[in-house]
Amino acid sequence: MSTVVLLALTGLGLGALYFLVASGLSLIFGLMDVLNFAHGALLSIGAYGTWWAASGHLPAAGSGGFGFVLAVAFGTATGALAAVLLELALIRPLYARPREQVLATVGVGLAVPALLSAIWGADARPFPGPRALSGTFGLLGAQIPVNRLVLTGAAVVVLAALKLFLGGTRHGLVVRAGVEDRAMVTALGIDVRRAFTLVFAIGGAAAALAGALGGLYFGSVDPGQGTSLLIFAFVVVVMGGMGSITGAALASVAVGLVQQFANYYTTAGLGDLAVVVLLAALLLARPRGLTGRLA
Amino acid sequence: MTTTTQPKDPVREHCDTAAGHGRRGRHLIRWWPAGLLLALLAAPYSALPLPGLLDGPIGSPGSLQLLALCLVFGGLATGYDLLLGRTGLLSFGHALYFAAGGYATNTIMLEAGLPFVTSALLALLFGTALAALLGAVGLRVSGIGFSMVTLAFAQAGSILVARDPGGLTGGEEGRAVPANRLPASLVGIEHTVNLYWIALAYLVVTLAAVHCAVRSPTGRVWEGIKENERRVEVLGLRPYGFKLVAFTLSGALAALGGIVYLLLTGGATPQTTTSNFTLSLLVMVVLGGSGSRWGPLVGGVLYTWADHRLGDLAGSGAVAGLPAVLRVPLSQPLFLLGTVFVAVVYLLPGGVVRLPERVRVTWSSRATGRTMTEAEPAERKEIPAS
Amino acid sequence: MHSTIPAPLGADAGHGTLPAPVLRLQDVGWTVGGATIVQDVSFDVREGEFLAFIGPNGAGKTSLFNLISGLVPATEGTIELDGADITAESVPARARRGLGRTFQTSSLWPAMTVADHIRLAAQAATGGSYRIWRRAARYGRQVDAVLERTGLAERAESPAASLSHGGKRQLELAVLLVGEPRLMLLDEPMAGVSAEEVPALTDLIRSLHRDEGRTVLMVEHHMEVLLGLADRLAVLHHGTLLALDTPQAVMADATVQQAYLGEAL
Amino acid sequence: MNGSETPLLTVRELRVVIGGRHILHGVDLDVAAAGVTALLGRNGAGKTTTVRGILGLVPRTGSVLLDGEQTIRLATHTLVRRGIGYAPEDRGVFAGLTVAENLRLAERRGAGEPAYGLVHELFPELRQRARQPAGTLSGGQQQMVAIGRTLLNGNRLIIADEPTKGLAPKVVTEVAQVLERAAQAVPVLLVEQNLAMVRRLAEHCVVLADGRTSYRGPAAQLLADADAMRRLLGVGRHGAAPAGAVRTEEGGV
Amino acid sequence: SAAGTAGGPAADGADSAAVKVGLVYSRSGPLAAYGKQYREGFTAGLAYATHGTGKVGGHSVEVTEQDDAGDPAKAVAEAKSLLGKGVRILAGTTDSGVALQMAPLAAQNHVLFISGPAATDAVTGINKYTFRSGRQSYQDILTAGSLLGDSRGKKVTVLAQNSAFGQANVAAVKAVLGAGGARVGSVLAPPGAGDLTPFAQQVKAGKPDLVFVAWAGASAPALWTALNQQGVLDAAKVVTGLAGTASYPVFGPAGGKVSFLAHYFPGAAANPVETAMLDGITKAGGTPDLFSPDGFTAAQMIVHAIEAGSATDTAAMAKALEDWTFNGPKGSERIRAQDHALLQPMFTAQLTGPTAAARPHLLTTLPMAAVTPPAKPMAG
Ligand SMILES: Nc1ncnc2c1ncn2[C@@H]1O[C@H](COP(=O)(O)OP(=O)(O)OP(=O)(O)O)[C@@H](O)[C@H]1O
Ligand SMILES: Nc1ncnc2c1ncn2[C@@H]1O[C@H](COP(=O)(O)OP(=O)(O)OP(=O)(O)O)[C@@H](O)[C@H]1O
Ligand SMILES: [Mg+2]
Ligand SMILES: [Mg+2]
Repeated sequence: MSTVVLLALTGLGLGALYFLVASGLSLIFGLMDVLNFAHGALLSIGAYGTWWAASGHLPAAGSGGFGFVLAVAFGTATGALAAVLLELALIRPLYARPREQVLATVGVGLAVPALLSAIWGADARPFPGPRALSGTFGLLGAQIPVNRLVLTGAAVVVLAALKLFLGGTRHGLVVRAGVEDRAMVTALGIDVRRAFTLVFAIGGAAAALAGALGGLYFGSVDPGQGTSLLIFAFVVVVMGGMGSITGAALASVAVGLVQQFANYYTTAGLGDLAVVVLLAALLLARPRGLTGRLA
Repeated sequence: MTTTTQPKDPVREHCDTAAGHGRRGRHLIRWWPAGLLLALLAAPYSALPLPGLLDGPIGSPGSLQLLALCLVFGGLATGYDLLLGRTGLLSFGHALYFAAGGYATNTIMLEAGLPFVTSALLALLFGTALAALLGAVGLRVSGIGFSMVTLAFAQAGSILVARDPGGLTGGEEGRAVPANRLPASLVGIEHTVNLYWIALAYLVVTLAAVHCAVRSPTGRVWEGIKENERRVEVLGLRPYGFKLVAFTLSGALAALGGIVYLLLTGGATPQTTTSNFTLSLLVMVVLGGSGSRWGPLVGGVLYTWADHRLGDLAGSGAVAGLPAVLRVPLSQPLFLLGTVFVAVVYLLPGGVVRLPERVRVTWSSRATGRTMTEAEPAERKEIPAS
Repeated sequence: MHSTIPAPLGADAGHGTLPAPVLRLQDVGWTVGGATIVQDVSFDVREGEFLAFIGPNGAGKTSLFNLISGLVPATEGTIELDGADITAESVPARARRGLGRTFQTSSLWPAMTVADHIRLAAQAATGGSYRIWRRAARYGRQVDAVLERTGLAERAESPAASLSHGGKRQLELAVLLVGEPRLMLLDEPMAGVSAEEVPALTDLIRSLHRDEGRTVLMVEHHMEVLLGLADRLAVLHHGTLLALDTPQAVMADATVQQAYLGEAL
Repeated sequence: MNGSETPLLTVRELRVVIGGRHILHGVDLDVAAAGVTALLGRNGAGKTTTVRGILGLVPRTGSVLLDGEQTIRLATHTLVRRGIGYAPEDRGVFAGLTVAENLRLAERRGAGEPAYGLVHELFPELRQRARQPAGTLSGGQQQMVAIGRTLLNGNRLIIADEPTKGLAPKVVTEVAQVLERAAQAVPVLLVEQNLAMVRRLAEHCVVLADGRTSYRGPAAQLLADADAMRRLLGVGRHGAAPAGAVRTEEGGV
Repeated sequence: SAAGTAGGPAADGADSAAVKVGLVYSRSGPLAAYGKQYREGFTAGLAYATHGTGKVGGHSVEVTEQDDAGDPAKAVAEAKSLLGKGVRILAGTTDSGVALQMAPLAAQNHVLFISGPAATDAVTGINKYTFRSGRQSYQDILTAGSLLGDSRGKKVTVLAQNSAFGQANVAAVKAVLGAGGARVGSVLAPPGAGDLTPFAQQVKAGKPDLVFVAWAGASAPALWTALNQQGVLDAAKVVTGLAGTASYPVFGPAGGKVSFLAHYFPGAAANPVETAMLDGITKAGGTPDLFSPDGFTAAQMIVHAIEAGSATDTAAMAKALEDWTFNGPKGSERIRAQDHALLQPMFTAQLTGPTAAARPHLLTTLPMAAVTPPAKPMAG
């Protein structure tokens, strides 16, 4: 019993991490049709930004309490800024060439981790975090790490915020229309470029936040962390129905749970295999993903 | 209608539209592939040093090894572009078929004790069958769905290889080729030239196969599928079969490439199974120019060369002497590669093979005074998505 | 049950013996997302007949063509081609039976040249081949003939994306012609064609029907054109068949007047 | 309505080159400050390109004055915000967005209350189908969306590129009425193939041929001149032309 | 070329008689940190063994470095390039996968290959041209066994990743401790597992006396957090290998509760050779670390092979190295003739001090005879 509780709750925590990682990717992909391979790089930038601030380089930021919140905010802002730069410098000039956009992000995805490891080394760095989050709490005989709860909470907040952005503001509309036909949107008197940059900034902020919280989750940061999470983000986004935020959330939870249970109960630890098999099976059965949005 | 059967061919069109060239110039341009082939055939006998480009004279084992790798990846990228540039299928799992060729050959040699040639034939069969089977399943979905199913299959393959089932694959350490199963003429660096011949042969086979296929009736249907699949159906053709042919052919060429690569590197290693490997193929294709005849080849060669030589540049004295702001990033080959790639994507749309044409257009427009002439080929320029 | 052997091309379109229907729809309906778009549509089309469809925007004309060509599956009723039930058949299978169509919004291969469009269509007409080692045929004469006929010869080597709207309409028709389909579905071929070119295009379509004996179904809002071409006129309204009769009879119908034609400009 | 009033839009020497191909070689046209100005020409004459050039949707050179202000350097969205409604030839509806979203996108801040009343009165279908994805609309319904968008804001100029294409005769009549009504308040630049429409609506007209202006003047005058009509537009009394001869030789500039 | 065994006069065309040595190691890539340690150790070792002259018996030693970025294909290409330039001795290889591809290459081309930090047991006895300058997994296990004391009847759980490295460790523990009467079980986690808490819980549920953790890679901090949180560290004796200095803080609060087996850490051996190594590295601006001895020893072996063997004849070099006993930075070491295993002392240690500034503290030194892996027949 306690094992099942532990697996379920940690699976949920893992799902929350996957959702955080996928949310920004899903936003950018869903609205702008850009499969952003630099997303992993943005994750890493957020993680390193937070780590840098929390390990005493930023005045008032630190590893505990408010200082940590400040550090996370700093990391997130760094990620958003990086995303804006990426959009302005690389994505915007390539709007007429969508495939090249994707490829440019591939290049950035290669270069940024290399740059990080050039500056801070390839080794994992311990990630400072508040003491209060490093413990566990007991539930039905299982010892659940506290930070899983934090992640789940953050995931819910991000989900709500993104839904609000998409549903409640005009930007979502502008961007969706802009992807279909940019020229026509400008012909309606709308500066579509600003909306695109904003979406990228939000996507980058979401990625960076995920990177920061991922650092908390793993207890360390390393240059390759973001990239290795990227593949799960892809899986989740596609399973969720390509760009549907709710779908991504559902898929994250499913992937987190399946992976956790499969890892534990199959002798060979078939978790990763189970996830990719699940992806293939789902796509073959329902090509449009869980929520059936446009493929 | 008067000139070629293949209006998309940059080289031919180049000839047709280059107004200033005389007949003789045109002939020379048409024959450059043959000239290049001759040069490649002669390369091992050359002691010419190419400082900076190669580490040592062309005919030295190290240079031949690097050249052979370049040729293999040139061929591999050409085969991959059959999917990407010719049929519009974005596969994220091409590494699987490449690795299948290498791993199967090696495992058959090691476990069944068969000689190399037999093992290679069996492995080629295996790789082709695998591509046909997984392609048949994966092609039931389209668009990003297809990309992700191929990714899933390749990922599963990669995980299996890393698990080392029954000690067959050697897990993350891989397994070296049993030298005693190889013909003696392929063992030892004094025979590197033979590996070079094999790589060259592979490249020629791939180019021939791809070009032949693209000019075949099937190739024409591929082009239609790439641009508007629904419309092809309305003509009465089932895209599925045609896509499967492309996928299988491309997979078979990859498996063949995997076998050659096994010989070159002397072992089957898990690096070849990763999604990063497929991604690097993608990079090669785009670098050179997707959907063109020579682009993927050029991209494959350039990428491989840069991948090997940038490490030397990064470790070179020139970099060590720089101030830290420059030295730290430049000491990372991957950083250099990523940056160069972004620059190419950004500055050279259509890849490196378009460079001469672009230079010519700029030049001629300058020569004729700001505006372009009517003779410029309007057709293949940026065509707005309709 | 039915003979699946297609009748020979250009079979007698005269009025002597009544040939079997080429196309037969029985109670065909299409419901999507809870809305019924097409309902209870039944009619026969005889070999060599020219049947025109009119009806208000959104009446379901294009949807009906989609149902016949298989782009959307009928949720109700049966569709027969040459006596064979094709309701469940795929798009390509129907096309191979000699059913060709054009699209209301041009659907082409933007980067392919005009000539390549025609070559591809010609190749499709001969059936698919997987022989990747063969050189693709150039179909020189056939391609030239079709280009001439549709007035695209000058632009043969231009990519479709660079054609003007009218050019795209012509190309759309050209692609259809190469396939020599026995049953042609034309969805508003005149839309956006300049006044100058309408007569020529009308002549082309007439010759396909009169001289080559092809069976044609056509949607068009251009009434003058239709009146000169159609043997029968079908009126669709809210997805149902409101009338199906000779043009004169239909035009005289008060409901049609009111629902579709309105007062003349 | 005074014909000698200064035009609202003055286009001079508009040239467009796309991918090295000259498409417009210098188009001159004026849009009067009131009423409908028709832009005519055969297929491929460059009408659509002219309109897109005016709006800055294709790279162009020359001069475009809106109310005396040079706009050739303005970005499309800035120009449009000065009060232009545009219904493009291919309708330009956003297929993935619903009808309501398509209209909402056209709302412009600072242009007053959007005139949904007018739009829904003209096209009641758009109200009924508000939640339907625009991509699933019939061709005619999409055209309604496109026209509806231009009427939503209090524009100073409406540009409609073949707005009646693909519409049922009854709706064509209705659209003509709509434009007629709109033209009482706002000048309209109308690209049209349907000469009946032109006859009914247009006061002025401009004819293009091969990327150049070949006629400018009162519409009635052109329509009355059978010879000019055949010369400029190739319409009039055709013989029973053979099917192959789609392009006639006559009618050059 | 004329290359005598005995050193002629130093002026005798020192360059023409130079011995070319190729270092192929990870200058970039995931193992770059290890590569750096090795390289610094090697430089110090070469200076030590040649008494600062860079010459052995009149031959100057000419070292060429190449970066393999952790990719076997690159390593092979670089190695071929080096061999083509007349390199007679290859050394380096941080990565086990690379070492296993390099060894056959050395055999095929009859050159000496001295594998570096790559820990895989498979390199031992792979062929008669291949030696190793570092320790192998089996020696780690034997050291861990020493921490258990008398293992009879005790329950031992191996916690490892389900990879070749992990499985090899499980097999080795079974062989070593199982022979001593321990009941050995294992918990294998998939290398890509995102959350390790369940595995920690699974280990705990088995109620072992000793837990041997064989873990490599970036997920180590997460693993130690999980083990600590689930109370494994308090319930059993946990043993693992001590990695480089950068990893000390990674254990976090768990650090003090773990017993470490150590290949090496600076200051562990406290002998003159080690001191020379530490001084050499520090003076050159480097930082001594886990794999410094691997590089240092490699240099010692190369110099010995040239000195006592030959500058050109690989067979003579190998012959000279076989059964050579010498004082290395870790203490007294011996190259076993049978399978070229490098017998060497091993250490056990504990981390002390606050998390951020944790330092290893030596517990015991196990002489090479106490941690001798079983001899293998030479394969080729
Ligand atoms: N996938 C769909 N989902 C919902 N409604 C649809 C869908 N496809 C078509 N419709 C609706 O079905 C009706 C019929 O559309 P159709 O395109 O067949 O009309 P049409 O008769 O061709 O009109 P037009 O003359 O304007 O082209 C329209 O009201 C359209 O909005
Ligand atoms: N993007 C483009 N690239 C190349 N050529 C183009 C492009 N767009 C238009 N053209 C060419 O420019 C010419 C004018 O086209 P345009 O669409 O302006 O004509 P139009 O008068 O609107 O014709 P229609 O009545 O058919 O709509 C045509 O010959 C067309 O082929
Ligand atoms: Mg329609
Ligand atoms: Mg037009």
